[in-house]
Amino acid sequence: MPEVAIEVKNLKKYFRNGDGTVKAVDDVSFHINKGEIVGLVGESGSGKTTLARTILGLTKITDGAVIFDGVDMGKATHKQMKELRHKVSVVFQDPAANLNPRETVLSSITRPLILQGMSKKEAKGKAEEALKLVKMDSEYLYSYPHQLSGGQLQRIAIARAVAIQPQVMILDEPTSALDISVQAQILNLLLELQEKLNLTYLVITHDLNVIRYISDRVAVMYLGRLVEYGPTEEVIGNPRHPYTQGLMAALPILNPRDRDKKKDMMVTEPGSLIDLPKGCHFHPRCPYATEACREAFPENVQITPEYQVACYLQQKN
Amino acid sequence: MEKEELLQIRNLSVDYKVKGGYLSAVHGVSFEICKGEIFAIVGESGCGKSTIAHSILRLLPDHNEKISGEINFQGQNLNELSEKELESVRGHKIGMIFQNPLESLNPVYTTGKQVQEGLLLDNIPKQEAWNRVVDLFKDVQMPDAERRARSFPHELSGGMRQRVMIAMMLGRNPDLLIADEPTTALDVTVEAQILRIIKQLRDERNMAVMLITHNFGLVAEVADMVGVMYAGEMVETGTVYEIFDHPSHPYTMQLMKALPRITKKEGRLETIRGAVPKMMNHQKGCRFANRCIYATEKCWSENPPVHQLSETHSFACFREEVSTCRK
Amino acid sequence: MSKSPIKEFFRTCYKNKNFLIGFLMVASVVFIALFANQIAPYAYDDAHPQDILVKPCRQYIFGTDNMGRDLFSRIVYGSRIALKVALVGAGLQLVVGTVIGLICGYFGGKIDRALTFIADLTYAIPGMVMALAVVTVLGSSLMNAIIAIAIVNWAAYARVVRAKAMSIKNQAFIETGISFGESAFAIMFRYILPNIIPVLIVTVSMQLPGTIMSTTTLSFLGVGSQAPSPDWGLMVSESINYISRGPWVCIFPGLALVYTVFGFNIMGEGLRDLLDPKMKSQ
Amino acid sequence: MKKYILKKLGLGIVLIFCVSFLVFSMLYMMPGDPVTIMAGQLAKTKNLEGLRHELGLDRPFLVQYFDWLKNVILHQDFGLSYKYRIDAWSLIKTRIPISLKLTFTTLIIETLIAVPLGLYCAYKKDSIVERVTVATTLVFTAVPSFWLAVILMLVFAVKLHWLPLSGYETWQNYVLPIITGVVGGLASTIRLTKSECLDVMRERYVTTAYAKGLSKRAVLAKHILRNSLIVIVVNLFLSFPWLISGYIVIERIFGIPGMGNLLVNSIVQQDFNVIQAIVLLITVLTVICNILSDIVLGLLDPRIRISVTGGEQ
Repeated sequence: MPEVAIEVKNLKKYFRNGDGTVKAVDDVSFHINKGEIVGLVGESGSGKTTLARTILGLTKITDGAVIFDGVDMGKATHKQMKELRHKVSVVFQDPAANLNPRETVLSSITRPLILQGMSKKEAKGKAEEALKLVKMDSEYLYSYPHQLSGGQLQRIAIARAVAIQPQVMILDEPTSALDISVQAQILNLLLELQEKLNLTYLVITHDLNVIRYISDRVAVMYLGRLVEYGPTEEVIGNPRHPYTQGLMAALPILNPRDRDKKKDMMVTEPGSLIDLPKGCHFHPRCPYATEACREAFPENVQITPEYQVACYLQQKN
Repeated sequence: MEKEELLQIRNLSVDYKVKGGYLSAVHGVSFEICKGEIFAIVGESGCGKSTIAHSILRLLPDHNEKISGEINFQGQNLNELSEKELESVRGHKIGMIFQNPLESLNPVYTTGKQVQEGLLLDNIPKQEAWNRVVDLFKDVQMPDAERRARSFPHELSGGMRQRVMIAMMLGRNPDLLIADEPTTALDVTVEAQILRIIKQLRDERNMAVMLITHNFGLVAEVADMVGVMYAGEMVETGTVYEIFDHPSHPYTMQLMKALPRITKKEGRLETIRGAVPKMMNHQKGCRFANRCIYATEKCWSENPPVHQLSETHSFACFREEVSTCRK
Repeated sequence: MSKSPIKEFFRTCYKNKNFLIGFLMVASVVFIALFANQIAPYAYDDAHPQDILVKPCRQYIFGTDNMGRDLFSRIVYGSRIALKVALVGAGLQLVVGTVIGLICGYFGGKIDRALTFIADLTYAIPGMVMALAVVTVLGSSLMNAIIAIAIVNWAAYARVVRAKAMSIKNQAFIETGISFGESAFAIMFRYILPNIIPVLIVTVSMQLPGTIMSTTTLSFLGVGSQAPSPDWGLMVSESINYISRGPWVCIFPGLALVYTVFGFNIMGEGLRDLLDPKMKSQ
Repeated sequence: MKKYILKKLGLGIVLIFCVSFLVFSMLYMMPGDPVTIMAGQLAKTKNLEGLRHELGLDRPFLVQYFDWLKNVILHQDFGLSYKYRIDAWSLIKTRIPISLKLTFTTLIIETLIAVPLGLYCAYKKDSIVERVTVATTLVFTAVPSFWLAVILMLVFAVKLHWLPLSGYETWQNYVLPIITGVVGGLASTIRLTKSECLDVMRERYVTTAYAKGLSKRAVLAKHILRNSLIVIVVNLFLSFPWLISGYIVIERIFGIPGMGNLLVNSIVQQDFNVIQAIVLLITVLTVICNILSDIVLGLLDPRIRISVTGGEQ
């Protein structure tokens, strides 16, 4: 039985918006094992970024629990929270915004270490080490962000995330803003670091090809709900949830020879969190929708302990 | 199938005036687009692909650029036309859609009105133009076309906005549609829808499409012909199969291997070392030399020759033994 | 990469003529204020009863006023008041506006709504009316006039800072900072503030000329500096009573004020071009 | 749209109440004692007490405030002017039209000059006209209106005798004040018009309009002008209170018996009820202008209409 790194239980995150509430994350449950790379996919407005922000403690949990090392983040004391913050680190999408434009690379990397109580000198040593890990020269320690390229900035952001020796790293679209040639460098670097340091990743991206390349398991979100979560090959190659099927049909082919493979593409407009339907959120777009789908959201079906789908179709089988 | 040339670009260069000289955004680019063909120009950010698209209709945002070379379209060199003459080409013969459909639509007019505005240039009655608008909206598979034509841009989703843009540019039956990163701001499922619409319209109207993108997925999906750009130069052109099956320029070759087509269990992606240089227009040599694994002395000092591998496939490099990389 | 700041400064000046001219004009006012004692031939309240309303001549290059005081000396000393207004007034507005703007922008929610309402409140009363009301309560003096203008004007800074802080606060580097445990104070002053300094400089440069003018206007209306202060506004106001006999008494202080404000104006114009390329060419 | 206007109206009314409270409490707390001022220095203490009671100034603060507010709303009764010993409202009443006439004329003249000039400057950027205009506006913004007024008076009234020095009976009396007012507002309106127009020119949808095949003229009229109009018109409404504020000084210099002049006099003489009344009046005017500008904004910009009445985003 693999060890669990993060467990999310019935997590809800609602926002007040004028007259109503927006259920950005609604009743999401899943777990990530230690040493696993989990890809989180979904269209814009699916709540994937909100989920990540909740796990990072950047936004208050409405209901449910995020359990990390046996501690529920929602109920953690100030001290526990401080410790937790050293166990999760994050890299965001935009290389230019990832670092404080007014601080040197050195200061950016050492700041979290100093907050942990490390001395400046010690922190600097750690920063040099971290730069070596991401294959950058230590001369860059004294550069400012505007002097560096997108790829370099992203390496430094990764170095900072790694330097605090986290257990889990959350990577929010880590390569979306990069060119293909640089994207490959960063993806390889991430894989290498993961193996070397035995890290756990939660990778959020809309690029299904990237997910297929790096993740062990894939979680698919649709309008605040987690609809399918399972091993990468299965979810991408043989998706069970109708939404995942539609999403995977849109997966960009990277070889023109694949053009003629038949695909059932979704022709409907994407749904919106503002105007959520009753029952399964996907039913207005779903070709298999039944009366039950319009009534209530389907429970998760555990196909294997590591594979869950929320669809009535799976319950019958 | 007999091909009929529609647009022919010869030796196009675009230089931006900057302090201390001219920045060469596009340099010596030549290619042709035939009727009914989807020609994709693909390249990484800053490679000048968008500049080419904008210079064809002279729509570059700054006015400190210098365009040289020939842009031959239906017997006219667009680069030599006056502003007035060009107005009759824009929208009428060549349409163009952009990356961000929200910014590209005027927020104060309804979408239908903005589409109608172009149609009215052909001196047709207003009501007829409006009926055409609704028809066009149906052509681009806009759900609830009639109502959407009365909506304002911000009331629509990203995909619908891009459909409005396409409808707007199709209204006067252009022979060429330039699509500058048409799906970059959209979700994958919507992207697929938009691509399908573009493809369908091409099939129905035999319209040529010039697709500008950084996304090889799009190229593999819809393109007939591909031009690969690097640092302002078109390093390789060919049919989509030639490019994907037999990439010949070192840049294209390496790029193909950097595409995430595999899973991590199958191996690692290949990467390209270094970064894109900034080019001033007096510099010589191959622009890819600093990152090329095959670079020799010559690559730094001379411009590489163009090799013609087939009628459609050509690339610019000193290396000739391409056969070795044909697996 | 790292040029000396002084060299960088001169390069900047060369690039931007507006800034250069403005800077030189402001520098000249500063110079005059610093060395007023050496430059002015007389004390500002030195009355010469035998030389009342003398036209500009060799002895009194700008002439004298109705009490026989040397106008040139008064204008020279008046530069100190103008600069004090600029420094203290802008400083007060800047500090109050920035702190409130940061708090609003960063925390949002109820604090933001409350403070924004107060800012809206100050916008609902036209500036001069509000300033006059404040001076009525505080009493007439230069310092009170400066405070009154600050009460009117702080919201302008708060608005800019708030908007900027809100746009920055969701940027990745700030979220990252919070995720590894930065305090709210550190986020505001270590992360947000350094990144809005260019905007602050632009705002100061836009607000400063207005601040000098409004404060001087209060003095002109008799609720700012009190006689015998060599405040330029007060001098113009005093000159009205004998304007046909001694027009120079009204002209020269006004010119001094225009010169100073114009200097600040085009220096700000230049700064704006340099620091905020988006606002360029406006 | 209706909801949007109601919301703005509600906010405006709240603002007016807050300002009235603010103004009332501010003057209540100030050091000077109105009764002493009113009765003169020589009055006996006992008489002062009587007078204070008579004026109701010995009651608790909140009672005084609500009483005052009630009288204001129901009877337009702002209390007595301590100085003139007459009803403050009747003192002010005659002055309102004078001030409004001045401000309206100024606003119209200013707009007629500034908006076309600003648009022209944006359209013909780097032309001689643009350069001259930019330089002139820069100088204008550095000239305080009180000094400009005095100089104008010196040149045209004192030296040339073309126009009267002060007074308010004939139209000639208004020429110099209006010139001063126009010059004061001209620079900022020209700049705003120009910069807004330039911003719109850089928008993506302008490129789209060209790509559609529209002529330069059509793009200018239908897209650039139409969209920059939003900010320009809104600014027009917002500059009205600003002008009223500016006229305080100008009225005083030219001896025009408007609200501004009265306000300054009342402050010097610590005539509270009059101050309160004028400040409140000007605030109400300002709030009305703000609401009008919001409504116009909603009419011109569909994004605002919909965002408030609950569409997407």
